[in-house]
Amino acid sequence: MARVIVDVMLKPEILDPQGQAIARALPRLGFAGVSAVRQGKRFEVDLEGPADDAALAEVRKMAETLLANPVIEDFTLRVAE
Amino acid sequence: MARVIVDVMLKPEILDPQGQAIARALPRLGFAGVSAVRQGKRFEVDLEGPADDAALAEVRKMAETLLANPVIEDFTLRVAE
Amino acid sequence: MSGARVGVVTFPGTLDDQDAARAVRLAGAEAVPLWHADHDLKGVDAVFLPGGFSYGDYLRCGAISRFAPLMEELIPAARAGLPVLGTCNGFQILCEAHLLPGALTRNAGLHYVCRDQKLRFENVDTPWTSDYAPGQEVVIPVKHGEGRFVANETTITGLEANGQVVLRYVGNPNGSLNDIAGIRNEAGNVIGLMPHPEHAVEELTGAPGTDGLGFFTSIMKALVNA
Amino acid sequence: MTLDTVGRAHETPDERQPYTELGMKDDEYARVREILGRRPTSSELAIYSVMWSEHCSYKSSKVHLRQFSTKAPKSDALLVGMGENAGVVDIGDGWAATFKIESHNHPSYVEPHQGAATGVGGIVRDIMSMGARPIAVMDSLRFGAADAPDTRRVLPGVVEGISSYGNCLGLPNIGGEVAFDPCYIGNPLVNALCVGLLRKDKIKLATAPGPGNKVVLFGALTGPDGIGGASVLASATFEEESQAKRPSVQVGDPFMEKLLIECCLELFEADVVVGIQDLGAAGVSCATTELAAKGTGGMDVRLDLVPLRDPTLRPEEILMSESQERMMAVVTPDDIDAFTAICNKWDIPVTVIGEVTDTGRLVMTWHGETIVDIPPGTAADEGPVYERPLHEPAGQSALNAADPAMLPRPSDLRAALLSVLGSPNIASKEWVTSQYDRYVRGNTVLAQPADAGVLRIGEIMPGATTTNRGIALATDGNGRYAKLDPYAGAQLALAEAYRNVAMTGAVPLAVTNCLNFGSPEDPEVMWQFAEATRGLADACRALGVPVTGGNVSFYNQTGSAAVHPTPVVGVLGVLDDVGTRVRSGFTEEGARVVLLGETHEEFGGSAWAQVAHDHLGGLPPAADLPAEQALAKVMAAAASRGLLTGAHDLSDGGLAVALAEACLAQGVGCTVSLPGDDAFVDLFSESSARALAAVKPEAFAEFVELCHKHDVACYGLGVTGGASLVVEDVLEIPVDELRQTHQATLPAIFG
Ligand SMILES: Nc1ncnc2c1ncn2[C@@H]1O[C@H](COP(=O)(O)OP(=O)(O)O)[C@@H](O)[C@H]1O
Ligand SMILES: [Mg+2]
Repeated sequence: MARVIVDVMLKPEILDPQGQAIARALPRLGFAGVSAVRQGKRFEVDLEGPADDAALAEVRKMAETLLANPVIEDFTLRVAE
Repeated sequence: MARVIVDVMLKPEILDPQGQAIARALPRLGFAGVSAVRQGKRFEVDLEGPADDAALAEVRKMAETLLANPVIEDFTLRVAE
Repeated sequence: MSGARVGVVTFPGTLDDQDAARAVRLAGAEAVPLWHADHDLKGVDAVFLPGGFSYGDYLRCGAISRFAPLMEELIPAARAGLPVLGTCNGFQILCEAHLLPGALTRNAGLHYVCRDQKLRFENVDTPWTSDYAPGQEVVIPVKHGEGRFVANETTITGLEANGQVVLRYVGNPNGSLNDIAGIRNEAGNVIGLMPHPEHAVEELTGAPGTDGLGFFTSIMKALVNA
Repeated sequence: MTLDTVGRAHETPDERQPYTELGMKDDEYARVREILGRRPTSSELAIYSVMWSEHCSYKSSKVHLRQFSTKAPKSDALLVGMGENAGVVDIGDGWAATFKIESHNHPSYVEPHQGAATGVGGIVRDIMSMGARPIAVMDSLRFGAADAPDTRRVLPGVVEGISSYGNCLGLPNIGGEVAFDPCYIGNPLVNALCVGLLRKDKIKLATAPGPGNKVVLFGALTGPDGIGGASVLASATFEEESQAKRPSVQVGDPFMEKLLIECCLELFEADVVVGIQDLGAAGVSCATTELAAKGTGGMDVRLDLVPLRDPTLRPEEILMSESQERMMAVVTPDDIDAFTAICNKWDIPVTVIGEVTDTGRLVMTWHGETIVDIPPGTAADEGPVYERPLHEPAGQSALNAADPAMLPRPSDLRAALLSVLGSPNIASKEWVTSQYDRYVRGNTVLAQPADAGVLRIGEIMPGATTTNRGIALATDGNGRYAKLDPYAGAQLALAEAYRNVAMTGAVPLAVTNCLNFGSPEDPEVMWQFAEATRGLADACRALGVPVTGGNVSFYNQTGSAAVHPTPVVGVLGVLDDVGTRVRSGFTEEGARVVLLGETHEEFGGSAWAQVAHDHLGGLPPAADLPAEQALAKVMAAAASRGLLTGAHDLSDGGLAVALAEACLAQGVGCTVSLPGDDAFVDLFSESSARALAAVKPEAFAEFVELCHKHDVACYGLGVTGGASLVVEDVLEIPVDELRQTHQATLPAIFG
């Protein structure tokens, strides 16, 4: 049984209000030295079988159509060790 | 300028309705072979300086106190290549 | 006129502060506005943390607000016995600030839900609930997207065993463990609930009925008799 | 990268400019050259192309919309009419209300959540720019068939967008509509309404008077949002190969907007604003040209001072950016510090970017070089105006000839009622409305499921003059009626909204509208548009309610197939004493059930024809405006005298649906008998100007007399009570079964 990680982030040119609100709050909370924060989603997809090419292609399609919104988000995909 | 990635996932014993909803939807959308999905958050924290030990300790404190809620969430932290 | 002064806190993004202040006044107490950025509780006798989307509910509901300067004053005061009621976002802030155990998470149905909710009082042994009776059923609105109360098993067992569950849903709207709608701390002075009593205090407006008014008359009596 | 300055424009008169790509016609471009006496710079081209777009200039609709003014009824209530950001209506005791409805159709198809969310954000800023506190929102939604797969993508996203944005702003959602029809499958209609409250003597206008006054941009930073067009421009002009991808989707930040609302209210309260304008579709271009044109006539702007989220933005892109949650204000130099302090308190970025002048020119510089130098009125007010060709659609008479009289009628009226009641258009919209906060701010007197939303206004603003007044609002539209006859369809939309407001006991005062149509370049669509505007203007005059503003949305079509012409109308009314408001449906047992108005055999465009036969043909019900007016008078008088315990208007699905909904309101049944001799016609006809009233038994005689006085037909049908809807000799359905049928439909489809 393998696990595939799909990371989904807003495209860089899209406004990320959550990340901005966190970044703005940090100095007030006593954290210095952070120039920007972006917040995205992380999915752990557990497969019944091994993470072979066919399975990865399937997860990629899943990411494209369901996990990420291609209009505003990019995603990356990798097999968890 | 370095980037630190903080991944935050619900603790395994906490119900994850979003992950479950996705897992339930998959067969309907024609995706087979997935046994479970969990959804968490991913933060990209951009530092003004390098990701040295002091900076990482700072981000760890930020993750513990702000980015994750230890009552329900676990986090991991790593420097992006 | 009594001298009962109830503070109503406004964070950036707080929404129900005006409603809370009105409810406090309807019960005959004075509503004192408290501002998140001040280190000043203005000597109030009790504090109401209203609902809303403080800091847009970004990151996690209540996560950013609990670091506000005002909270630095409120947390020790609450630990020392100041009566504090948090509803909805206020409840979330109290959990994030560890004044109450557990956490509030995404509704099991994944949707925001606004409805007139039937509730049952379990324990009324707090300064905010003395005008209600154990077992009493009331209708008070809920409106939230992240109101599912969760905690580990020990915490839940402890809450139940100590009579810290104040309110339970009759017909669970969000998947909360044990149908929990509201809890109190061990001392009983700090309560958090997801429902909005301040929206059920007048016949003309808000939810049908005035079932929420008791929270405000209770604290009024508690302060006057103190 | 070369900067296209005014100097350069003089030197390179023949440089090819990508005006076509920006949607400009040859003659429009030629007109710009004529105005300027040279070719425009690329920044000027950016300004003219957005300001002269259909969306901003109303170039196809203007000649028709004029009727709303020329035919406007005399009204003492109208304080600010069409042409400003939103109309303002006098509601008494020193208070004024401002309201407007606007579309965000196309963005909501591309990205339902963000498209709908930013639609709410935009209309709320319009209301703020009048100096008002926004106090409630409504949403009028139309989707493709409920069970179509794409509807399952679009509807939940749209609802979530409205819910997350509106709820986060703390504005109660007090009403709206959800309708389904296959014609909207590639073009959902997402129309959002906002209403605001202000003191009558504190109206703010979009104007920049007073040379030396500062021009201030405040709110969110400017990013590359919604500027696909501008990148075309920058790259085409400068042979730039790799322009960064520019998103056409804008993402909203409701938290920023909430702060902006509170910040603006403090600014108004402190009296430090001379003029104010929201940044809508055409961003900085629109705000600067409109403010300058309406003020002393000139403005100098240093465009490089605009604070950016993305430092690589070019001036053309800044001018066209549609980044959300931004406002522009004109402030005297003396007040700038106070203005800035208030912005800082609310964590709102604020920047002085220019100054008002009396030169009659809008001049913009970029790091010291002049890139714009235009007479602002030519961009803001003197856009092209078209009299587009129009003619009746080819199939119109065949459509009207397909009379529903020929359709087979049901033998089982009980089953017919249940199938109409459970059809997606009539079924309970609770799946949608339960995602909206209807209680926040504590002034909601009526919200769904009510005929109109009602708000108490006495406690909304600090320092409010004591008043018992309330306002009522409803929006309605019916694309099926308008397809059959756009003139009548627009009138019926107005009549229904007017009637819904009247049901609460409020007196209807003013109208806003959102006209959703296909392409104006199609003469058949243009005919529909002309008919609908004519119908609406005539009906507003007949009912004595002026249009205060609105919005036109064209190009709602997929390929050559346009949506049904869909005028959506919002009506605002006033209750002198909000405590007398009439609740929706049956609220108590033992009330006399009275049917008001006349029933004729009218099935064109009806819910029954659609549900039973998937049929659209014939003519819509006749709009009887004098009868609507008389009905409203009866309701207002009955409410103020306290004769009623409930009311409900008749609309889609006729008496059958009205009775069922009245029973469902509080779970109070009724036993009634039908007035006519054809039970089917009595139950399912959709004749207009009708309503159900639940009359206190002791007030029955007084109520009947009131009806006679106003010449409103009334029929005592029976009494409220029991746990069933009983239509004697026809059908009996337990309220629980009605509820089950009514509530199951949307959850079964959307989860
Ligand atoms: N999209 C929506 N947003 C808010 N309220 C809605 C929406 N759709 C329907 N409602 C509310 O649900 C109730 C029932 O709607 P509907 O049957 O269309 O009313 P009516 O026929 O009286 O116009 C009304 O109170 C209406 O305002
Ligand atoms: Mg109605």
